Amino acid sequence: MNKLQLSSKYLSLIVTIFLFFLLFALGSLKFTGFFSLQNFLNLFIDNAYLIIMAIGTTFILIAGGIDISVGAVLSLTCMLSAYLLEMKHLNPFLVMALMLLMGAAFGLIQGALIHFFKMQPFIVTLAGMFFARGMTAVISIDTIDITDKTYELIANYRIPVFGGAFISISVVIAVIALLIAAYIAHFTKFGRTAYAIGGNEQSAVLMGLSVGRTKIGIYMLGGICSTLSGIVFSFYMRSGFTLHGLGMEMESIASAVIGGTLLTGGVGSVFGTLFGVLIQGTIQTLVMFQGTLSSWWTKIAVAILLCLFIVMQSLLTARRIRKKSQVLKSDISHT
Amino acid sequence: MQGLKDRLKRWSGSRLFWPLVGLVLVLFFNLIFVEGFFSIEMKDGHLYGRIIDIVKNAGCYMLLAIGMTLVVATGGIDISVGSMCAISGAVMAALVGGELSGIPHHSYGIAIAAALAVSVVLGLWNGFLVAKLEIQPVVATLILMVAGRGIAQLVTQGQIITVYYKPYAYLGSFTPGLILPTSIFIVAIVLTMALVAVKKTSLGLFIQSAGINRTATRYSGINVKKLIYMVYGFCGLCAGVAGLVISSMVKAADGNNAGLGYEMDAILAVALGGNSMNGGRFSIMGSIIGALIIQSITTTMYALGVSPQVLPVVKAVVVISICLIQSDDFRRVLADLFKKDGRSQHEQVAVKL
Amino acid sequence: AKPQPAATQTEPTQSTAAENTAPAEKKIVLGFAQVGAESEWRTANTKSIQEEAAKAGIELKFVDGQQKQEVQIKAIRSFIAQKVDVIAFSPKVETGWDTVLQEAKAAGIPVILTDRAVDTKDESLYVTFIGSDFVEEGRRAANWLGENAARLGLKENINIFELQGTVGSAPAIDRKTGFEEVMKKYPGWKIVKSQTGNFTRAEGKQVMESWLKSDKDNIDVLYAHNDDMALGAIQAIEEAGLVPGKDIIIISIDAVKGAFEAMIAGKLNCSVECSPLLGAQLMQIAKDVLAGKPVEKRIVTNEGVFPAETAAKELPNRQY
Amino acid sequence: MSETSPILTMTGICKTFPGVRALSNVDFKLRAGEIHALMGENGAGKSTLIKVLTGVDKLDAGEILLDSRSILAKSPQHAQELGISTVYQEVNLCANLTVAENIFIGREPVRAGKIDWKEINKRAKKVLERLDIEIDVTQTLDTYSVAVQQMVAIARALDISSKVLILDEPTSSLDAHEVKKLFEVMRKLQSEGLGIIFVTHFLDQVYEISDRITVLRNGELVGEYETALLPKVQLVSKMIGKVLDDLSSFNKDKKTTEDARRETPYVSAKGVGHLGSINPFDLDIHKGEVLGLVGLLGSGRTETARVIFGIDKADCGEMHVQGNKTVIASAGDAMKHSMAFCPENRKTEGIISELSVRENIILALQAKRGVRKYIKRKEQEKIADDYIRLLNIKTSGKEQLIRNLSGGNQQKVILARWLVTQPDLLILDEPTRGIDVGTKAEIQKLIVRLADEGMAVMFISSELDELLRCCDRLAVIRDRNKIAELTGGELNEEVVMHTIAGGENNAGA
Ligand SMILES: Nc1ncnc2c1ncn2[C@@H]1O[C@H](COP(=O)(O)OP(=O)(O)OP(=O)(O)O)[C@@H](O)[C@H]1O
Ligand SMILES: Nc1ncnc2c1ncn2[C@@H]1O[C@H](COP(=O)(O)OP(=O)(O)OP(=O)(O)O)[C@@H](O)[C@H]1O
Ligand SMILES: [Mg+2]
Ligand SMILES: [Mg+2]
Repeated sequence: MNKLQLSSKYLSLIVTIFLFFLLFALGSLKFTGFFSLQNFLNLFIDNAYLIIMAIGTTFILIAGGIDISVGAVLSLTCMLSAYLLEMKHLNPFLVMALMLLMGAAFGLIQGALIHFFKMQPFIVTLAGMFFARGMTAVISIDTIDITDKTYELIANYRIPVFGGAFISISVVIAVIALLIAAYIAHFTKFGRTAYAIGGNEQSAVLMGLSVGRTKIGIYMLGGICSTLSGIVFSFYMRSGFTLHGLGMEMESIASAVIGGTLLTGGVGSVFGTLFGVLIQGTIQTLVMFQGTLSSWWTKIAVAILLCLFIVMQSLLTARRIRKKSQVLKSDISHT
Repeated sequence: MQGLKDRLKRWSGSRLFWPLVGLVLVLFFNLIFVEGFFSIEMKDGHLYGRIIDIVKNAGCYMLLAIGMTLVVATGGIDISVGSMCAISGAVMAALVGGELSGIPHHSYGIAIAAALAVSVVLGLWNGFLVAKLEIQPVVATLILMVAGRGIAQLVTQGQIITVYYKPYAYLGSFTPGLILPTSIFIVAIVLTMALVAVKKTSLGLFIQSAGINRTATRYSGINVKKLIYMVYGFCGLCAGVAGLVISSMVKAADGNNAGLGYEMDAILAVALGGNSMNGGRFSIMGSIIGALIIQSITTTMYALGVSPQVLPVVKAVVVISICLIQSDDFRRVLADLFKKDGRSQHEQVAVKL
Repeated sequence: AKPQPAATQTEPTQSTAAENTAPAEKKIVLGFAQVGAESEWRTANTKSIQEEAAKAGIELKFVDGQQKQEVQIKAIRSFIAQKVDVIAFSPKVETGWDTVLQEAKAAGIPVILTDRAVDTKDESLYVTFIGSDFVEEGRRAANWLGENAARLGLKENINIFELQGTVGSAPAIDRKTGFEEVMKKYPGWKIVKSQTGNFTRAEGKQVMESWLKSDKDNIDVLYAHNDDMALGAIQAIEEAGLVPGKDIIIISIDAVKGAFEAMIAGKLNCSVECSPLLGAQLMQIAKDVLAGKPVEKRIVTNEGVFPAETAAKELPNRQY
Repeated sequence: MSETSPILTMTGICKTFPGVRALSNVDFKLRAGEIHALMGENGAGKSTLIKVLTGVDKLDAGEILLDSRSILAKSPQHAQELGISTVYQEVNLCANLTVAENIFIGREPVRAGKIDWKEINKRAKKVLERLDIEIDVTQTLDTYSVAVQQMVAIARALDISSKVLILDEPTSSLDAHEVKKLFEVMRKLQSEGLGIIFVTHFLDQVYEISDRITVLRNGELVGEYETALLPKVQLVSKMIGKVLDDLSSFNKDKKTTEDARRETPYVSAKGVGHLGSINPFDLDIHKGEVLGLVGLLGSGRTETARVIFGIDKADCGEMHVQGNKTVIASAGDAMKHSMAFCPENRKTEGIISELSVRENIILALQAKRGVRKYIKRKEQEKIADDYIRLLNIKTSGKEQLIRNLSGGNQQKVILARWLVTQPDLLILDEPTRGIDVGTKAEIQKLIVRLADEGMAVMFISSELDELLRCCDRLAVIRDRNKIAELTGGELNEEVVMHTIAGGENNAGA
């Protein structure tokens, strides 16, 4: 009985993971070369930055907010790092630290505006998006190539894993970020308060939780995730460019939501988000392996796969919840 | 003095007050810094000037904002409106056809009707996902946002269909015989429709109610699902009309670029209009003002020749400032700062104006 | 100082790839990562590649990059995973390709660039680059203006308004650079205002509307980074009661069908070609590369300049 | 006891909301080891006094001394740090968190840098056991009923060690057993020297547990009294400012079963049930009668009502309305058959917080009339005015947002919403929750009058004497089964209690 109840609590996560593997199996059956460890790991290599960004988004959504500045902040990070590395020749690790600091400051300002002046997160972060994008262009409208040795080394380094397959350092960073995020979400007061705020902000206040500090902290965390994601993205792209990460905020939000995070707040997990990212990655890979679709059919195919996935997720979850009430019933007849 | 104070108090209590202040501030700025901003002249039988441009170009934002306001009021969001614009424009252009001779393939009326019908169907599809399958609105509409561009390009076969049929351009600019841009009349029609629906029937009450407390609304015997279908369907219709205007403005259908990113502007218009993104109480007129603010900012930027790079930075600062003015808490902080001079809060407001 | 454990690990793949290509009767598989379908030009480019591949008997794996560099990178990775024979792609931006191209190199798959170059120190990462020269296009536009200014009734001092492409994109930067380079020869020329129209008609029109309010009598020449913005601007000019092509001289780049139609109507003065039809060339080079023939590092596509006078004659030949 | 020095003194407290003077110059004194009842009509200002004390609302004037030190709580968090632990009137917990977490959030035990979940669950279980609640604490809060949620909120407050404990209507949806348990715990804390402020509308409970009473009326202090020295009648007259006609004399003249049998029931449920919430049951409700549902907490009374009203679609059995078989699959369906359902959880199922009192009142009527027949503004205002007067709703105006009303007045608005629809069957789930004595009697009378005028009423309440006073017939629910129907002579406390307990265990007694 206990197990059943447990599974119902993690139901949406389980369904999501299950569907992900189903999708992957589908691709493996259909396309040669799809089913390989490397192709699986490529999902991580190619999406490391998105995983990190979506972690931040997940926290913000859990706390009942929204942040659409993330893509632009990523772009700003790439550009500013490139500028500092190439034009100012700063130490690469100093640059990374500065970037994270900038993310925290950016989040701090956004969070403070949202908390103290009760401004809507959507607008504040939309303005944040304009601002970051604009600043990127102000630094340089030309692409700045990152030729720094350390960045090059990190970008090209391949960590061998089982059987000739490899991962990149970015993947390691993403995994560590994921673990830390999971720890914050489930084992710290800060994380739990975020859930409470998302569940019911007014109640959280009345329960005597430090709502303001947590809310601002969450946006700072979001900012840090965006910049970390930007750093990883600059390993990936090795350049600063105004159009990097265009529209990435939607990918990030979609990943979190597909992974089971509620936009209304209070519910979600970073592991769900990881699978949200992987699912989008798999859908993309499937379409790429297909290789005969025209540009428009590509979009339609991506949407159809996404739609199938979401509908299945919705139906499966609903069915199982009905089952859950049956469990409840038998529970009662025992007592 | 007392009477003025009272009146000021009553005005500032209105939901439209602060959005209007925002708009006035932007226009006021223009009055000072942009030469001839308010000058209007007659040209080829219609009015011509920057202000007219603003109204004309804000038309599609207004249309999108009307639909979006209702969606947001139910606690939802629709990020597929930009794509729906592209589809509707594509359908219309494809039916009218890109003949150099300007002879339409199908009659213009049929083309418009078909485009709008498609838009409504797409809107209902969003409604189906949200109401029936209970998928969260962002992802539900994300599907159409992604697919929509593909569908639009499928319709146009990836080409930009340029239409040479003369009346095609009327919707997006001027119709012979009317001195104001056609989009004003279209907005007026859609706006009236929407206002009648929410003010003269109980739809407005129901939508707010559903946006604030869905459970309680359902318990009160209101069919929330039907309501959601309706609202998304209407939003689709608005997007469709906007798509026609957008396509007509450039006399072409561009599956990829038409309405690109407009969903964000529509949402921004709703928010600038003083509406809460969490649903509930809404003001369509507020969103209309929001749309005007957005377009005014853009026009101002062009007029001032703000360099393309810093354009977004300036936009960010303006948006934040307008929202700060709307924030009660910010005004309170500001008032507290000034209070040391012994002036009352309301006088403060007056001074700031 | 380049430790690349990956290179050694994927060695076996390299040999299998080589084996695969050995038997001549096997169909060549070409993986092509397109930028997206953001413009008519791009659609024509895609179509040309798809048609020519079919003609040449090459199996094409086509991936649409949805205008995102990261998607293109992923696409190239998926080509490597699928062990295609040749990879070709049209880079969205110039930088940031080193890592994935090294992976391709390690897998022994030759890479051909089309349309846009990549910026890399290691030239061995790609075999060749076929495409137009955006800077040259900018130069051609300016040169055409220089040669025809007098004929069009322009004086020595010319006020030029520039509609830029998307801020930061390679064509926008290069077309501006090329134009300005030539401008140095003409001290009387002045770029009065320069604003972005994001390569779209709608924004091109809006920006033009605004200029017409402030500088109506002041605009001699409009230089648009692509035809679409020019077409949008033309509408704005007409609505303002001026005659495009006469009151304001308009030059744009790309030479798509719509531009020819406008030129025939006398509304556009000149369009500099930027040809998307590189399919045939690409297929030939792919075959050459696999056959081990030497190819040049830079292949510039043949492009022309089309003044309005030639438009009517040329239009029937246009494929895009 | 009265000699002990006060731990909490509030003097000259004033608080004004736009259009309402919620508190004017109120003094309040709490001594250590005292249970102090705070009494007053709905909207008298009790909750507001608590809110200014705990920093939820900013006070306009006045001074607060805690342990003779002047304090001014900036936020509930600050108040908690100062040693004031509060249960606010509505359930203010997070439905998305587990029961255990709701009890411990903000003060989680941490081990090795990690929140110790095992410990939390263990301790939560223990805390609830003290209140005789045995539930799975790892389930999210929203799986439980209001009553359980209220107990969880209480458990949270009790577990926070403090100097002052404030309970704002904690017992409004609890039944006798839970109340007894709560009182046991309160007495224990009292003996440990805690000062407890207790707000309730149940006079019996006040006399059972409190040492002193402070009465507020219209935001003003009426006086402070020793409970033992203040007779009930006087207390009531102090609260409402006039003498209340004797409550106990009021009693419905019961319809006999024979009367009812003769006519076809208005609604008849045959073998109707809903998987997981209520097992199949038969139930007839006649016009002109008041049918009560009794049972313990969580027995399934609410669920019975939900199935009849179509909020949970019945998955077996048949429904007959006036003898005709019908399917009721939604609230809308039920309303077509002229039914009305006033739900028990006003916060989540009742009020539309951002709408005005007027809009809240006409909502159901409008739904019944349909989208197009929009009720004219004039008519809306008239309806709102009528019901504000009828139910004595205390509000600064009909355009006031309902969330600014006091708890009891919100409840009255929801009641009004359904009365406006003039239903043939009125289902009331805990309609008098949080309503003051005077109005409660008025509402009971109203229910009986409506029944006499021919309405069928289904009445769910945790207060047995309320049911006994008003109902013609009682259906007894236990463990999700309807086990008995009681009429006529069986309608007395002893029989009912015995039936509920089912003879096997005496949990309910
Ligand atoms: N935020 C607010 N804005 C305006 N008026 C308010 C607000 N909060 C409370 N009030 C008003 O203050 C008065 C006192 O309310 P309060 O909640 O203290 O009553 P109460 O004694 O707790 O009543 P109940 O027994 O119904 O809970 C009421 O008239 C109420 O309408
Ligand atoms: N004291 C309790 N111990 C264990 N579980 C309980 C208790 N009280 C309620 N529950 C649970 O709460 C759930 C909701 O029941 P609910 O309280 O709504 O029924 P009810 O008969 O309407 O009660 P009431 O109307 O008194 O609130 C039930 O599934 C039940 O398991
Ligand atoms: Mg109260
Ligand atoms: Mg109940």
